[in-house]
Formats: sequence, C-alpha cells, structure tokens
Amino acid sequence: MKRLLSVFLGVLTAIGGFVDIGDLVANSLAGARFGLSLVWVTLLGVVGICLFAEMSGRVAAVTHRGTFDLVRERLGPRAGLLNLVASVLVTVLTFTAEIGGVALALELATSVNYLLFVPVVGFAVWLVIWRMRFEVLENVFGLLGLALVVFAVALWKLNPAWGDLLHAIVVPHKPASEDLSTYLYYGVALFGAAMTPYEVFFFSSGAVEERWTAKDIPTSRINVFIGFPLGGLLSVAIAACAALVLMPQGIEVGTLGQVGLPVAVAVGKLGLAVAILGFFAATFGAALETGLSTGYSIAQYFGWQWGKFVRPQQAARFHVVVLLALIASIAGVLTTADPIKVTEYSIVFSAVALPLTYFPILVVANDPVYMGEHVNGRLSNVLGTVFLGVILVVAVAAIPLMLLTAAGQ
Amino acid sequence: MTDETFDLRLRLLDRQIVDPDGAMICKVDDVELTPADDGGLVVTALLAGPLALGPRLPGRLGRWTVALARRWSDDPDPAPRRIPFERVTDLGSAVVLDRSRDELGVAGLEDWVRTHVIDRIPGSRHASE
Amino acid sequence: MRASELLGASVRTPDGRRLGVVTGLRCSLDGPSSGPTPAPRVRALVVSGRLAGAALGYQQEGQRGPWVVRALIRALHRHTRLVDVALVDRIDDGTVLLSAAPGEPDGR
Amino acid sequence: MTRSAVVGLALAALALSGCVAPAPDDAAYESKAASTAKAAVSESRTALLATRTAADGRLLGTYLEPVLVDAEQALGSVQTTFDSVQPPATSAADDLRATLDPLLQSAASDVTDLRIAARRERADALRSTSSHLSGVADRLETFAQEHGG
Repeated sequence: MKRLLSVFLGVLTAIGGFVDIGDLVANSLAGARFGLSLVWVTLLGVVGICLFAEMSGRVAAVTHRGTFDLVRERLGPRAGLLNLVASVLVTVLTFTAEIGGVALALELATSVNYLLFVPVVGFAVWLVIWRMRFEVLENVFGLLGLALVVFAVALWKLNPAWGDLLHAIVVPHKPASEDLSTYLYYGVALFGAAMTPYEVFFFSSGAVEERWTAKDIPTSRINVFIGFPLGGLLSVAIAACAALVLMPQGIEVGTLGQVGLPVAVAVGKLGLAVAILGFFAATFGAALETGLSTGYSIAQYFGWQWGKFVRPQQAARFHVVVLLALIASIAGVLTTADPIKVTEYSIVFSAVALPLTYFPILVVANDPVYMGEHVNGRLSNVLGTVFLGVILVVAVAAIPLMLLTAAGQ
Repeated sequence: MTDETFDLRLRLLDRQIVDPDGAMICKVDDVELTPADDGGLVVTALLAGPLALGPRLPGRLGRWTVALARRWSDDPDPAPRRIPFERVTDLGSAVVLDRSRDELGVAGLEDWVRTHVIDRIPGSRHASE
Repeated sequence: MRASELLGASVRTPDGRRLGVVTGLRCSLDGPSSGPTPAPRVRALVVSGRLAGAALGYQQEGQRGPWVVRALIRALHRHTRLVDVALVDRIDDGTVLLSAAPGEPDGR
Repeated sequence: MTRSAVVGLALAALALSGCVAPAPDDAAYESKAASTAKAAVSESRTALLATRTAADGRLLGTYLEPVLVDAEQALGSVQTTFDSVQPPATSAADDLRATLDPLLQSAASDVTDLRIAARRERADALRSTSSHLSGVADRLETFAQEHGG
C-alpha cells in the first residue's frame, strides 16, 4: 500500500513538474499563432523525452553516476568540456527565464512590477536549495504544479468541437498566412521546450540523490511513461486554450498574462487564481531544477562531491557553483530583458544543445560492462536512433531558421 | 570487471573516484605509468587536479589551466595530486579508494571554498530538512 | 610517464612509416601492487587512423547498439590494430617509435 | 577569432536585437506597415479581452493592471519601431503612414485610458473606451488585411 502510494506520488510530481516557463510560453505562443497545427511536435517531443529520461534514469540507477560524469568519460575531457560549456550556458539561460517567470507570476497575483520580486525570488530559490531535502523539494513543487490542470478544465469548459480539434492535431495544416520557415521555427522551439536537456540532467542526478538502485527501475518507468505524457497533455491543453480564445482575436502571445487569459475567460476568477499558482509552482520548481542542474553538470565533469544528500559543507564547490549561477541569473533578469523573450531564446538554444546530452546517454545505455542485463533493448535502440536523427536535424536547423525568420517575427 | 583485457582509456581514465562510503573525491584526470621489471607498463598511480587535467585540454585553455594552478600552489615545483594505486580497492563504475578525501589530502580548492565561503553561511553543517 | 602522453601520440615504425595514432591502451589486470587490487598492466597499444570516437567503446567486444553508431565508428576505425607494448622503443614528444614493424592488422 | 565567427556573431546580434533596416522600397514599407498593424491589433485585443473579462467578474483585480500595462508598453514600442523606419519618398508610402499612424496613436491612448480607468475602477469609462478601442482595432485589422499582413 505504502509502495503504491509512493508510486502514485511519483507520477503526480512527474506530471506537475513537466511544464516549465518554456512549455508555457512556447505552447501558448504556438497555439495562438498556429492553432493546433503544431501539436504534433509537442507530442513527438514528449515521446523523445520519455525515451531518453527512461534511459538516463536506468543508467543512473545501475551505475550511480550522473549524466555529465558519463559524458566526460565517453567524450573525453576536450569534447566533454565543450559540451559542458554549451550545456551550462543554455541551462543558466533557462534558469534566468524561470526566475523571471516566477517574478511575472507574482506580478500577476499582486500588480506589483515583477522586477521588484526578483531579489526575493532569488533568495527564496537559494534558501530552498540550501536547506530543503531533495524529496521534499521535488514533491512540493511537483504537486503544486498540478494546478496547471486548470488549463485542461478551461479547455473542457470552452467546449470545443472535439472532433475538429482532434482532426487538426492528427492532420496538421500550416496556416496559409504563415511562411513555412516561421512554422518550422516554432516547431523547433516547441521541440526544444518539450525536450529541454536540463530535465535529463536533473532526472538522472535526482535518481542518484534518491539512491535508486536497479530495483527502482520499474518505478522510474511508471513515473516517466505515465507522468510525462500526462504532463505533455497539459502542454497541449495550454496550446488548445490559446488556439480557441486568443487566435480568433488575432492576439499573439508575448506576456505571461496573455497565457493565463483563456483560463479567466473559461473558468473565471478562481480558475485564474489556480492558474497563477500553477505558473508560480511550475517556474519555481523549474528554477530549482535548472539551478541544481548547473551545479550537477559542473561538479560531475570535475568529479567534485555534489548533491543535496550530503551536508552543504561536504559539497562546498557544488553549492558555490549553484550560488554563482543564481547570481548570474538574477543579474540577467535585472537587466530588464523581457523574460518571455529570454524564454524563447532559451528553448531554441536548448534545441541546438540537444545532441550533446542525448548522444552520450544513448551510447552508455548500450555499454554491457556498465549496464549488464539492463542494457538497452532493441526497441529503445531503434527509437533512440530515430530520435537521434531527428534531434540532429533540429539542432542543425535551429540557428539558420532563427536568422531566416528574425526569431519568428 | 571480468574482461580478460580492458581498455585503460575506457575503463579507468576520466572515471569518478570515491571513498569507501561513496563520497566523491575527484576524477581520474590522468594515470601514471611506470615500466615494470617483467615487461610492459604498469599503472602506479592515479593523477588528479588541474595539473593533471590541464595538459589534456586543448591549446591555450590547457596552458592557462596549468599556469593558474602553478600560481595558486605554494610549492615551487607543483605536481598533480597523486594517489598511489595501492589505495584502490575496486574498479567498477567508480574507482573506490580505502581512504576518505580528508585523509588523502587531495582537495585543495574544496577545502579553500569550504573554509572561506560555505562555512560562513548559516546551516552549512546541517543536513537538509 | 602519463597515459595522456601515449594517447593521441602518432606511432612510427623504425623505417619511418606512420601507423596511426594511439587510441587506446589494452590492459590486463595482473600488474604488481601492494594494495588489494592488482594494478592494470598495459599489454598493447590500440593504433588507429584517427582519434575521433575512439573513447565511445565500439572497438571493444560487446558494445553493440545502436547499430548506426556502431557501424559509423567501426568504419572510422577499420584499420585498427593492436601493437604489443614490447615493440615500443621510445616515446619522443608525441611520437611513439617502435623497435620493429608489427604484423598485419588483426582485422578488428 | 576567425572572420566567419565575427560574421556569425554579427548576424546573431542583428537577429537578436530585432531591429529593422530602413525600408528600401514601397513593397517592403507596406509589409512593415501591415505587420505593425497586426502587432497593434494583438495588443489592443488583449487589452479588450482582459477588460471585458474583468467586467464579467471573471478576472482578478490584480491581473488586469499588469496585462494593460504590458499592452500599453508594447503598443508604444510598436509605434516607435514603425516611426523609426524611413519611408520611401513616394506618395503611396506617405498615404500608408498617414492612415496607420493615427490608428496607432488612437489605440495607444485608448489602452492608456483603459489602464487609468481600471485603476480608478470606473466601469463607465472602461465601457466607453472599450467600444472605441474595439472600432480602432477593427480598422487596424482591415488595414493589415488590405496590405497583405
């Protein structure tokens, strides 16, 4: 019974923790501009993240080594360092976007300018990372993130023609008014948002934090294969709400306030309050994840002690790295650069960095000396190879598309 | 490791080093090889730290890493931190030693950061709640 | 000597022919050590045309999938051979000089 | 740094700054005008949707103001960006500007009025300004459609 409960809790936190500022912005943006014609990209991305999160969780459970530990081992110190620098830059950019997102959520709840919240938010993020136990931190923000289910409620209340909705998802049509390059650019952004690399660093390092062993692999699979797709459905609901309420009005999403408007229209005040809570939890949780992931990656590359399962004193360099990343992110938000724009760039650069993370995981998951009987099966390898191809194409296309479309304008 | 032979680069170099309790110490940044009396080259020590990693990094970055580590050190002729191979008790997904980090005295930067930054922040000595 | 001085070093025969670069060090676990674990003893240098991808592990037996990656890496390293460490004469600034030419590639 | 890297960085910086080169001909100017009108429609309709939802009692009081402030600022920057483009020296370009500029100004001032009325909680002012802004937004939309946006 207790075990069942913990599995259930794991699934819930996986759902609630799936969406972050990148998913919120990218899905709402794409929904308002392209209707449901890009939902297939989100679904594809969800399959990809399930595949690779399961692989990295399995690798971490069997070897007790985090992703970057293995990246350096397989790519060597040179290519590993290049990989580290690129991944850390993207993760810190995402960290900045998440902190901006928390502050924007607070602005919507209070009418007070978001910049005034930034120092407080930064301090709160640090305090939680410094003091709160890993399991507590993961569960609290994962469960609160479930508040975003209100987007699904809103969609249901909007009572769309479900058949047409499904048809638009299954048989996507690019709106005639949009260029193909713009359509593809937003596709890249959605893919990057769904498959953000930090999620894998966090997931695998989290497995080590929680001292998973090979016995925990089934639990991990349930979390991933049930939790992530349901979390992905929240992303789709956000896109569908924007498509139903904002698109007919010609509204293009550029603020977090616009993302929440469909909920107010469909559900009302209480629903909106829940949505704001969801924004807060999703971005705050993701801020913790990105902050920790920065520390995980750097510490794992250099072999330093990392993690929240030891006292901060015993992982001094790890905590200093997290603190420095936090300071950089706070400074980034305080430049008054629009957090929504920062988010858009962070997900496109995530798409560029995807192969750096996913390729080494695929290789290590195939190493029989490491993995023993838990080595990748044929299905994982066939899908993994297909996705590696997709990821490579997306990564190569991302920057040219960005330049060609002037970042989707 | 049941293989009859294994690749040193694949199975030893760049691998995580941990103490008997699993606490992370450092990476195998390089490996010291010594010609053996009865032929071949034998691993006599694991090398760690910027003076071992630096030479493996490309061009200017590598040279800067080494130069910086030399400046940081009090020793007039600094060498990488050396862990004699006798300390190794297991070679698995990590290299396990029979001593803790403090007993080995191999983590200069960690100690410095701990004393000068982390210990000054309240709560650093307590586990998370 | 450090392992990193060998890895990536180019390998030449006495008559000056370049065999390739050292991409790996084949070890057996039977070297002398006063500790609980026998020390790895380098038996042979793995010599291949190029360094790229050699650390991914596809030159060893057992690492099979994914098929595409394996095929690619094996194609890159199809001229891989093992050179007995006893053939090493001296190591000079990034070059390993052999005392005699080794036999033909072992086909792996 | 190699030259290709410099060029790459310059291109990236150009893309990131989102700035537009001075419009060289009528067609480019027209397309710029159309996309400007489209952006203005988006911001005006956002303000309208938020105001209407608030009037229905479905929006939190704290939520309306940031949405209106954002729309107001965005309209301001949309207008500034358009005005910074040097129009080609043709009567067609002058006509475009003469039609679009007053609409942009009107939309911006309406959203400002909405923001002020919202803070003062003046329902009547909100209603009358909304209906005016609604007309402006429709004209902006027509303009955008006519000019291929």
